[in-house]
Amino acid sequence: MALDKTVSGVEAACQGIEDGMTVMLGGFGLCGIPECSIGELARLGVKDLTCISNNAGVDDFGLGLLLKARQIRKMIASYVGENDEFERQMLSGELDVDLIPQGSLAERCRAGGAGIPAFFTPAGFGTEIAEGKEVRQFDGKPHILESALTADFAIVKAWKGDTAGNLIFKATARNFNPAMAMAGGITIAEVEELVPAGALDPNQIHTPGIFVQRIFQGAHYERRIEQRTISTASSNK
Amino acid sequence: MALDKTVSGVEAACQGIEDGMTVMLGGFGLCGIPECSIGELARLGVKDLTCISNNAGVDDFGLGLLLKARQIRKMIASYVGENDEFERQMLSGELDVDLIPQGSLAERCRAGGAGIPAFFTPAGFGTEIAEGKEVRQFDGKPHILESALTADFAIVKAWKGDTAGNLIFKATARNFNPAMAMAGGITIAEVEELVPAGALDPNQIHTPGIFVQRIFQGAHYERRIEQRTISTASSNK
Amino acid sequence: MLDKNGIAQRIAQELQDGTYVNLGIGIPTLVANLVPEGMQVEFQSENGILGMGPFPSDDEVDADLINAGKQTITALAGAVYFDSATSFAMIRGRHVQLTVLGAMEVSQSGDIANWKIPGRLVKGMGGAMDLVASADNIVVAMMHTNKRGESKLLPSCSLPLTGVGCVRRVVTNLAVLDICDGAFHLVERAPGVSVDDIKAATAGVLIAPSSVPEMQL
Amino acid sequence: MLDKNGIAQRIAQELQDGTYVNLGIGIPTLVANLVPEGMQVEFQSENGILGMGPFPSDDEVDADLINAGKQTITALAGAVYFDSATSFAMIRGRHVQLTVLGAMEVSQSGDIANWKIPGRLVKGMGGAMDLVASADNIVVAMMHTNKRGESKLLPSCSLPLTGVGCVRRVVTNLAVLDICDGAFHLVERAPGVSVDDIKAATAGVLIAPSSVPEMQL
Repeated sequence: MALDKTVSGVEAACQGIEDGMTVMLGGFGLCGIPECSIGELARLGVKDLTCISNNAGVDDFGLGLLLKARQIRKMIASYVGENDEFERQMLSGELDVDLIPQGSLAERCRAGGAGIPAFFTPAGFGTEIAEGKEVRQFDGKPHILESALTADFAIVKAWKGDTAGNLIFKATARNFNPAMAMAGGITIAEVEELVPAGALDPNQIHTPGIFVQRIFQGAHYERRIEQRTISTASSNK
Repeated sequence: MALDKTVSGVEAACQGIEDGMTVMLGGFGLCGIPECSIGELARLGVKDLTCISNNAGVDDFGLGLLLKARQIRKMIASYVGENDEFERQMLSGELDVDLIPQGSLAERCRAGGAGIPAFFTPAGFGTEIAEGKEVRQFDGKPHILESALTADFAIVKAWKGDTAGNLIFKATARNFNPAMAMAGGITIAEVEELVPAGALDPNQIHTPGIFVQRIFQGAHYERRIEQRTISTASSNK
Repeated sequence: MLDKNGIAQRIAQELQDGTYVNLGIGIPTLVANLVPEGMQVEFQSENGILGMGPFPSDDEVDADLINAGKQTITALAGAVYFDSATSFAMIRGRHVQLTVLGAMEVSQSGDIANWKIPGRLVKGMGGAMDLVASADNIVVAMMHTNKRGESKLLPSCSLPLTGVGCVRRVVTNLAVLDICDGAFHLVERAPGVSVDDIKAATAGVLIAPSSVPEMQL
Repeated sequence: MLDKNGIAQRIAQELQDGTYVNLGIGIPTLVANLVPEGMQVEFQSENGILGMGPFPSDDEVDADLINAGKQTITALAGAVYFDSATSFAMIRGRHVQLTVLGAMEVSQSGDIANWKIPGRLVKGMGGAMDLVASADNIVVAMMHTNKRGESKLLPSCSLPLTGVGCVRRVVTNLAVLDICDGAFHLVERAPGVSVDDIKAATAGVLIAPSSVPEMQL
């Protein structure tokens, strides 16, 4: 019988997240971010967080909510910006920022979950990203050694999930969620629709439940769009 | 518009496979092996192959067919046996055998497809597998450096595929197929059912078509079972 | 003294509620049928399934659904299939909490040898090297002595190793023994087996407390 | 002299039938609408889609379907979604054959700088460092000079690098230039632009053949 990962809701899911912890959060821009859990972190007021997320939200949504409340001490991301408060805190030195090539960020999270402590990648060779890192040639091409990333908690958002923690993501809202789900000491999954174990096709699951410790059905998803681009009859067809 | 990867059949799919090449083949035991393409390789009679596959088939099926015809010079696998001819050739020195821990084999194929030339793993430290390999401590635990595997051709078997090369596998017939599909210079996919691009849900694809260069619908799948185990009323429920 | 089923029964007591478990071929496979009532355990098979169920009935048999021993199986509600790289990500990443496997030899420092006998046909290590290098909890299920009556619990392994310093506990037909500080520590005796019997069958350093309880099966 | 659309039109001529292409933000994005008739090209966006289609109509907009520029998009028949680690496996593993991206500076040895201006806000490199370190064919689409009229084609980059020795071709509002052997090699002039104009706007070593054809758009 499948293990039951359900918790009563977002409060139970986020229990144990404390000041100073490292938290990974899925999403690309505002697409596929764990909206409910971010709201709960804001409500809890946990501070001095190190957040690992591809982006840092916008001023009034996503991780921007935690930035505004000064709950984040360090941000590990590939692309920030779209966020005035972020800029202010970074320039004033209130916020540490560690920028990582996007592919290395994704692979480092996967590695963290897969028990691979380090791997070589060509990304960033010859740039400041490579400073202090081991360089080695493979097939005549220089590569740098990158290490795994893990977190006390990983928080992901899925489209559907079952009580065993199995997850299915929708379209490009998948992005960093599967790799981060693997890398969390405790992984929290919030889903739009929670179904009983056995209701999902075992062939179609993106994240196996073994990577998920807590799952709950979220509510009131705002799903904000950053760049609403529409094609007109004359363009783009 | 999606790229069209279809070829007319197994003959066209296997064109270009020549003596001395390295060929990766998906499957675990006899489950999920590319039956049609193996038959074609036997028919073609290409020799001195280096085959990378988790297992080496049985005497009269799977890679055993190529072994019997002495087409394989070197076998890279995690578990062989179940095969008398294999044993004879290995003991007589006709066949080179390189045994690799199963998880390292899978990860080395994925790495080969993902542009990661090497990674550290704890598997095999302190054993003969580690001989000549770099050892490094991470978190106080020794790891060995393993390198990527690639092949001239990778041959995989899927349940469904579309003309764009997108693949869906069934149950545990998935096994090594997705990682090997990534690592082939040319990747051949044989599928039980080939459908037009657009007929598969883009959310449910296991191997994106970008990893597949040639696809065709196979026929006459024998799907042999190695260990037919049945539960009786009294056992196992 | 236990038979193989008895060893599997004792191993079943090692299962913990709410965990993922990988069972090797042989005696460990028997454990799947012995999960204590009311306990939730999910079995992983490294060829690509979580939530492995019992063997199928004759009309349920599916060639595309097997376990790592290549036996036909079924999938329970909540099961999931995945590829080999993901499977070993689960194993190497320590998401599988308990691995039970057989062994030819175990040393008093926790080394294990179970894949190769020099001079005889080598079939390969399969997933064993990844499994023993990864899980926090490695339990070995085996007979205490080999067919020639020689101890399989040794000061150091004579056969090529599968893994180093990884075995935490050994369950044999004679005893349950923990490995730490370079010695086998006797935890339980099999029914009808004396401490002296176990000492006689153990070549490695054996530390026995003054009173050793008998297994409760 | 070309405008941004003209640069995109010229870049479109770099597309090859049957290939996978990643387009960066800005001018490269425009190329998606300029695929030559009858040519099959599939666009990858590194946030997790192959087979990216045009922007949606108002009622097709889906917040869960965006490109790497965070714009709402559609998916064509045969499209597939995947996670970020798989996406960069495609990129790093050289399965994406052509990458087109913008730049602040390009050097005559093929270095590119496009992610950071010291002393100004750093927004991050996103996927650019992975992209330029990986694809065999990296084409830069940019204006030949910056807003202060200074050349962006330099002996060496003054800004922090995104990648080293990776750019093969640069398409600007003035010219098409190939990079090899430590120099910019003039391949084509933009309509109405002279070789002298291009020389004047190029700070790095420029090698021009005796006759330089005008672009055919």
